Amino acid sequence: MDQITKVNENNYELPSAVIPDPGANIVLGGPQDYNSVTQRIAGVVYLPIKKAPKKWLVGAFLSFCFVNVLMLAVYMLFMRGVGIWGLNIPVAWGFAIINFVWWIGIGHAGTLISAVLFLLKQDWRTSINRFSEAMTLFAVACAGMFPILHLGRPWLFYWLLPYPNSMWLWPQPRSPLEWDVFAVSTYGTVSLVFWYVGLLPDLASLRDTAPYLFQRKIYAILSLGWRGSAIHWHRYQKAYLLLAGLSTPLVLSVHTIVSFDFAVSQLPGWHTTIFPPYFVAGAVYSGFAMVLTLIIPLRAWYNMRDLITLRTIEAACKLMLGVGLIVAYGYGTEAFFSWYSGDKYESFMYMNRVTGPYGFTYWLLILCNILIPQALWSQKVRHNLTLVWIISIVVNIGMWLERFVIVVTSLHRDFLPSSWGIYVPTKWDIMTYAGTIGFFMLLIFLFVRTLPSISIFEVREQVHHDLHSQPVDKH
Amino acid sequence: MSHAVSTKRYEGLYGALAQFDTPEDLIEACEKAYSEGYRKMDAYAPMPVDGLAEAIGYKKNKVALCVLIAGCCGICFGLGLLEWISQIAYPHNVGGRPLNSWPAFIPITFECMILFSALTSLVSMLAMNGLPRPYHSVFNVQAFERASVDKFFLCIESEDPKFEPDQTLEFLKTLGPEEVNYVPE
Amino acid sequence: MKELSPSHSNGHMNEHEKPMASALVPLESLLEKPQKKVDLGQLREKLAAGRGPAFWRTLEEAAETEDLKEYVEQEFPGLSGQIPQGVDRRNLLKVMGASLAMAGAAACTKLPKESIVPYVRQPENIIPGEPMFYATAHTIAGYARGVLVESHMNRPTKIEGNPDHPASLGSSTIFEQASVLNLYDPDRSETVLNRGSLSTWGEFTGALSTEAQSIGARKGEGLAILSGATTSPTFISQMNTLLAQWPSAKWYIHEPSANPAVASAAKKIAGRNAVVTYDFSQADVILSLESDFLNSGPASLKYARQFSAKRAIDDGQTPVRYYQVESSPSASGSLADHRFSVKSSSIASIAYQLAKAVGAAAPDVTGTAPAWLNAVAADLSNNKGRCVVVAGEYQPESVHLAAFAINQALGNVGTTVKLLESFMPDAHSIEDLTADLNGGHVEMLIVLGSNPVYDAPASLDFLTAMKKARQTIRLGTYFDETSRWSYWHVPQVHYLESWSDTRAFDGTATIVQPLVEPLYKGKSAHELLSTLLGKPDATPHDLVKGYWQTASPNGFDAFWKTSLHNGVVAGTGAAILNAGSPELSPLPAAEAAEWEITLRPDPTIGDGSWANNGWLQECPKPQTKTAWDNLIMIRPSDAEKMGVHKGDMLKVTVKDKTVTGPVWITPNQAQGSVAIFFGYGRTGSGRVGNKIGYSAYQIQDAAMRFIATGTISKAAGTYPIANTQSTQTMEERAPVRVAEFSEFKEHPNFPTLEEKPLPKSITLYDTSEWKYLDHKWGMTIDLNICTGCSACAIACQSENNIAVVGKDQVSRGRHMHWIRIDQYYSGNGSLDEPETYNQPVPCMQCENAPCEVVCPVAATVHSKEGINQMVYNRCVGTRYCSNNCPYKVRRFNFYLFSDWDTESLKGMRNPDVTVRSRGVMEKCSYCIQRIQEVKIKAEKENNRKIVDGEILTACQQACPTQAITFGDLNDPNSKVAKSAALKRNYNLLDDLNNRPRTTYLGYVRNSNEALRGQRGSNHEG
Amino acid sequence: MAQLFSPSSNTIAKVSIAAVILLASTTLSIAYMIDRGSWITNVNSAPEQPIPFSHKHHVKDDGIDCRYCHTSVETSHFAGIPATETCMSCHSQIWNNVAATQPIRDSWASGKSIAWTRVHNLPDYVYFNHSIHINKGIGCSACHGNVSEMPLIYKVNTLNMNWCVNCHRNPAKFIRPRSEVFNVAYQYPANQDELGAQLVKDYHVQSLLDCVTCHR
Repeated sequence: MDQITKVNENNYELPSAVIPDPGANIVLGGPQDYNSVTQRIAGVVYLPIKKAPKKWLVGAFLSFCFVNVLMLAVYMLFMRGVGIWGLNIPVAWGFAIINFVWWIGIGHAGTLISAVLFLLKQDWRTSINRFSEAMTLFAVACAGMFPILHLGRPWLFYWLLPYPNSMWLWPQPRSPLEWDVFAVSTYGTVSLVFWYVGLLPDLASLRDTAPYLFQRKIYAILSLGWRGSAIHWHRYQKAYLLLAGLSTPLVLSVHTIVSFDFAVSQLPGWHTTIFPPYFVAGAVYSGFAMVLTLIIPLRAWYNMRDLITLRTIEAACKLMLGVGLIVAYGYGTEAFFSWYSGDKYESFMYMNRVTGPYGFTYWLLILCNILIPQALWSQKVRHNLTLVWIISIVVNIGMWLERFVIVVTSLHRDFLPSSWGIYVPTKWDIMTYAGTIGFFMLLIFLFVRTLPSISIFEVREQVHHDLHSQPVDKH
Repeated sequence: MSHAVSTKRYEGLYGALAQFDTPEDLIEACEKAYSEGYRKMDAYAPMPVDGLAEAIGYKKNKVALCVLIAGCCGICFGLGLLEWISQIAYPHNVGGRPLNSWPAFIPITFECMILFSALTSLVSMLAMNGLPRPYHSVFNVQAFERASVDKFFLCIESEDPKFEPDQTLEFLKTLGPEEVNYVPE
Repeated sequence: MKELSPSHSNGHMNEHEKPMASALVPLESLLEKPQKKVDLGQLREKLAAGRGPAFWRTLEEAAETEDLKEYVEQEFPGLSGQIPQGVDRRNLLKVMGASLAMAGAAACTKLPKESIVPYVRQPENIIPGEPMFYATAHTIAGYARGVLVESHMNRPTKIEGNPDHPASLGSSTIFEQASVLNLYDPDRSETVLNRGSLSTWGEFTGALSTEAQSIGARKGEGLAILSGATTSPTFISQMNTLLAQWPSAKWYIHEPSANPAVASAAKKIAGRNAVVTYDFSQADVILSLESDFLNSGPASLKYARQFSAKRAIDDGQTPVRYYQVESSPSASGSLADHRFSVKSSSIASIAYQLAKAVGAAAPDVTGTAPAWLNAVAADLSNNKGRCVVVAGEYQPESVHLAAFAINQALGNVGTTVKLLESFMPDAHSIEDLTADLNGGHVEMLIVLGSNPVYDAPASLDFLTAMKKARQTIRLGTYFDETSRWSYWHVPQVHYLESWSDTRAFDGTATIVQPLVEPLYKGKSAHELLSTLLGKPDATPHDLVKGYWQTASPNGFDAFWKTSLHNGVVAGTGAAILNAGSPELSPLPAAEAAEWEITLRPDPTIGDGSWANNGWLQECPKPQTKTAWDNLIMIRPSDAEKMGVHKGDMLKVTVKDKTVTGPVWITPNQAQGSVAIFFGYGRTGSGRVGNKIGYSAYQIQDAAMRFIATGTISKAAGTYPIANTQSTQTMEERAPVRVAEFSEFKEHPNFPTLEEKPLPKSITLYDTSEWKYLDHKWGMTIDLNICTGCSACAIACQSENNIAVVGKDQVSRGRHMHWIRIDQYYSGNGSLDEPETYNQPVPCMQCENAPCEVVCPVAATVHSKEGINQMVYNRCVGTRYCSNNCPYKVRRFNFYLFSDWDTESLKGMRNPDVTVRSRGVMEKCSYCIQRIQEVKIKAEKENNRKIVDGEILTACQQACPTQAITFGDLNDPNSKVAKSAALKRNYNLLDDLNNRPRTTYLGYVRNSNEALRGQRGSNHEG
Repeated sequence: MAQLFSPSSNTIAKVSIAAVILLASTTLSIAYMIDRGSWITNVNSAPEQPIPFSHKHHVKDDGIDCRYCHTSVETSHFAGIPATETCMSCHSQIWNNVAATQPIRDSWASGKSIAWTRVHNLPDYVYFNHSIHINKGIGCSACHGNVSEMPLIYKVNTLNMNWCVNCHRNPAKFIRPRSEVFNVAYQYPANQDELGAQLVKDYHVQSLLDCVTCHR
């Protein structure tokens, strides 16, 4: 049978008229029924390439260019060594580790939204959980690169894995870096599982609605023959619940362990008990920022304002505001303990952090992470998506700066003044960083084209819920 | 028709399928069918519907148990591995710390626990559901396409001792479906 | 040894190489080539063939044709090292080659096929694979320091001091240590050149003999021989023979960094050639008039040893009190109890006033005496016969005479001051030579070693003069500035390549014996002279042996054997002379110049002859912690006045001549005085030393060589300076702990008074699990006697195959020294004249090593003797260990820093230490290879005890003041155990509870009550 | 039309899952086998040599002691490879005209060394010392096998780190009386356990597992 037989004749295109946002109280703009939501969401995937929004094409192309920049940077790195980066003694960690922590952090919002909010039965989560889980996966993929790239001899990364070798040597399990190996790989795997489990029923829907036969076959294979049997659903929900239950402590543990990379060391500015909670908060903070950064344009491009409503965005804003304050508390504690501990290294470190050669980065981060986001207290701001979008980007920048401050300003002046130094990133540092952003964006762009970026079956539940809770408004 | 040779009473027939418009109708239908004495049947919905499984008499769900066991294995594996590495495989004096620095082994142990449980919850769920199963008789019914979109189905299988093609179909019609079909093998 | 394989260049593929190990290519065989002329025309065509890579290909194809190689050698000195040689591998024993295996992934890597090549005839005295030590001597400016050379299968790899030699006593300076690198320098000149084109020794000797006849006919008329300062008995006797044979020939001596005033003053005192030497073992008070006696000069090692003994305080004795008067901070000065910064030119008048004050006859001087003078005079007078006044190496005759007069007045002559006969021959000066050249009296100029075109005072304009000679013959190690303008250039041997002899400052002679055949077919001055004297085929061995045979005819063989074995010729010491009392002539009225400019040899590059030595270039200068440049030192307040900052360009003008160089703001530099340094601005030194810095010789005036007056002005632009220590304040951390001697007597435990040592109990874990019962290696470093001379750093570099990374990498903070010498300023709040402390920092070998805990692959773990092991082949390079090391003593190979390609350098490497590759961490290992060697030895001698002092770390062995002690802390009688038990012992950053095995002994200053609080005040009015 | 696959696809699906798992595990085990196999370790493969020198003949038939050729094995980390001179001491007299020994005579005449192919090769960051092992009662054959049965020399042990460590962990199992060190045909006695323990005490043999024992 011809593989590109068209099996249904609907020709998909985005709703021509701009669908209005139903406002901050409604999760799902109506009127909707089970079929309409399916068609709306799946329709994005079925959209013929020539009808895809121009912005999508441009974005995808740009991010592809950046992926090539990444390739170049990595090639140079492998050929010549980490010397091409701005590293030195004392500052032996730089962009690579900063980016690693930043990306992992961004990943966290995904898990938080899909798992924690699920356990807390937050209805507004429905419209963005699928998307943010994908974001988590891609962010972890970016993060995962750096620990390997930053090695002096990256081709030996597998020595960090416990496997029987002819040297009879094993990894050293007291090292936080070894903890990272397990934490990050577990996090990646579990996120993937969680994401896939969530996709399963939707893949079945695509299998049964896709316009082309080959599409249907692909989705059929991916959906493993899901047929929505009541008993399957029952086990499915249990499994999903358990995954959510497991992901919640996981997401906390992962960034806790990442913070151990610093907290376990002796270095003033790293050796701090506040790090685990404050890192987790920071992670969620940057994660939500990234979600907003991506969601706001996407829902506009694909005219999905009724599926991802202001309710979701406002909730996200409030959450950001909340964790933002926790982060601020973290900064406060750092400052307090540098004074209260009476430790001369600590207090010097803090003074150096705020007044030293890198002082500006500290004040910039205070501006980005604490001051500017306070605007979100005002509902006007929260409802002005342009502002929200800008703030979300500001927070992303701020959170990157936070990691820069932690890594670089702590390292460059530690215990013995004789060994103090300075760190200046090279163009290769910057290219590698920019490259991973491109890689991340490219994956996102491909994702929205090929998979339902909103969980269809959960929206159906929402429809069902709406049908029974409030009278379907007729006009 | 005689079916002496066949293991099943109705050769080439998987069952009878009724299509409903809302989950509520489906649940009601299931309950009726169950009270009618039908046991070998299954209900299909495009989304989880509370009480549906119970309505067709499904009781216990073993996923949680598997995950619990897996979690315990994870803990044993993680801790076991680390203790073996640092005390038996190649004991090193690492920064003057004792060979059994158990506090340092907690994070990895924890991660192993999570990893094992998570994978198990996926695998056990699929295994119990008998997935992957790309081919299934219900797919033979054209209308069933909408089982993953907006329609709700009840299928009484021919293996059910009480199944009798014409009567069962008649019975289904009494449940107020949108349409009913035989499901060919 | 492995063939040069291009695969070496792609860094990550190759792995730690054991450099040629005991395997030996007698390198000379690498370079054997038929002696034939080269058709340059034909070659030019060949080379014109291509550019870039193509150019290289052309070279390589042609590489087999010797003539091209030689041509290239002369056009691009040292390039030939990179051209694969058609090697004839006679007598070549192959043990190990570079393995291309990826790090210890021996698991997943196939070792490459290697061949193993035995001798044809086994030499008797060599045990394959075992190192041997030979005694010889290294000569600087004519004076020798005895050395022991470690040789692996005929490859000298490491230089140590010779304990039996009076000028070494087992220690060494950076120059002895680094001299082995010069031997293998691929930039050395390899061929005889005639007017820049290839020639041969044969042709040269032929030409020279014919010249010799005409010279002989003229009784030597028009023959000028220029050499560096020398005390070589054989050489001197050869010269005497020559001068006797040709009375009209003239011998000139040019030693750029030697101050003629020293010799002339001594001559005035003794009435004949003499040297003034000191005995600090008798001195309770030392006044140094700008003498860097602990760190420079032929006797520095002996003086340093005596000084450190006198400065000991732990057995209840009162330490020596040491005043330093100087214009620019010196290594010695950093140990002074009182350092007075004064203009170099004002020291003469101070010396005269002091002479008066202690009752010696001296003419009046204008100018007020500095505030401290009387106190110092009093202190000296109270210690008659037990004090010493040392005159500075670069001070004028008047100061040397005055100093001697003071010593006489104080009755020091005979106790702390000894006058010895000098073996320095009489010869004409470079000024005379220039005059004779310009007067057209020189037909033929023979330059033996020295490089006047570069290092003669600019005022002489030597090059113009030299061109007036009909022909110039140059014997030199490099095809350098002088060779370039010479008619003949003959490659000179390195001191490890040929027979010679030399004398120490006290006259003790040493036979210089070769460790290896000349690598580059070099010739020695002896050979050249004997050729001139008509015996072209006399070998240096015959000549030297011949001389000593005549010197001690009876029982010669035994004498020869013992002399070679001991490295000293018995009974050759100089006789003590009686001193007359010369008049002190009145000082010339000091011209009121705005600025004083002092010209000195560079602390690491010396007079410039070391410019091509990467180790010395990269060795941070003790007083500035900068590398790879010579700077212009200026006092902070002066810099403020001038409005210049570190790195700004400064123009220094003496008379009509000018140099421009970067400013370095230097505390303890005297007001109104700037210091500039020789050794840079080379154009003929080789790839390493060329085109760096300025050449101070270009403003040197023959009339005021080392202390000049002139003007300085700010010039445009700034200059990047590679600095290894940017912060020199202690920032409330007290890495160095200091007390006055009086306080020390009250609280011998002053270092741990405020910062109490931590109780061993504070830890989450029970660490009793680790008991270091067998050996427990440890080290102590006595800050009280560390001059910061950096000999330890270079010794370590040589012993441990530490890579040179170059200026760019150093300025990025990536230098590789395993032991660094930190320098801190502190005290009396004065930015201009703070106290200076030196603190060598190797790996602390912490028992609770923070680096180990964070390594994910167990590449750094503890040995059961408590050494913090670093396993290069296991390291994946996370660099976490370095981040977590509070001492920052770990070094990382950010690139492939080790030179894997240059064949000759492989010969130099220590086969017992892995050559690190790219991407791995490295650090001090307490010279584990030496520990293991001795342990194995002891085990083989049925498991005997290891004697204390049997294992010396490289740094410890080199240290002139013996500030570093290493040994077994479990042996209560070991030096290190005792010194670790001292009350003044403390841990660096003890509050982190890392329990370092390397500990420090606090600094104790014995300052003069009368001067307390006004250290270094030089403010005239 | 809703049915996209044939009934067989269910089996295919399940089989393919099994296949993937199987494939992965076999790939790993094959990699492992190659890793430890003789292609990597060169165990039991005798390389081509410039002269077909037979240890079997020289050791077994002629009864020449190891130290006659490997002169420095007791004194140096390096056992020593015989100089041409050593060969000539006999082969100037016997077999002095056969083709097999021609390279020796050439080397002697020309002064060019004979380039043997290395059989027992360690990575360059491994510092092995023959003398101490010999001295502590570790026999030649413990590592090199019974060369008196080897016409052409070959490796009998991998010389991998785990192989070294195996002995360093428990020397008693491999130690022998010093008198037997050069007996390449030595057989460990039945009471090796007691004997070994005794020798370990007598020879003061330590179990050295520190990294710096071999890596510097």
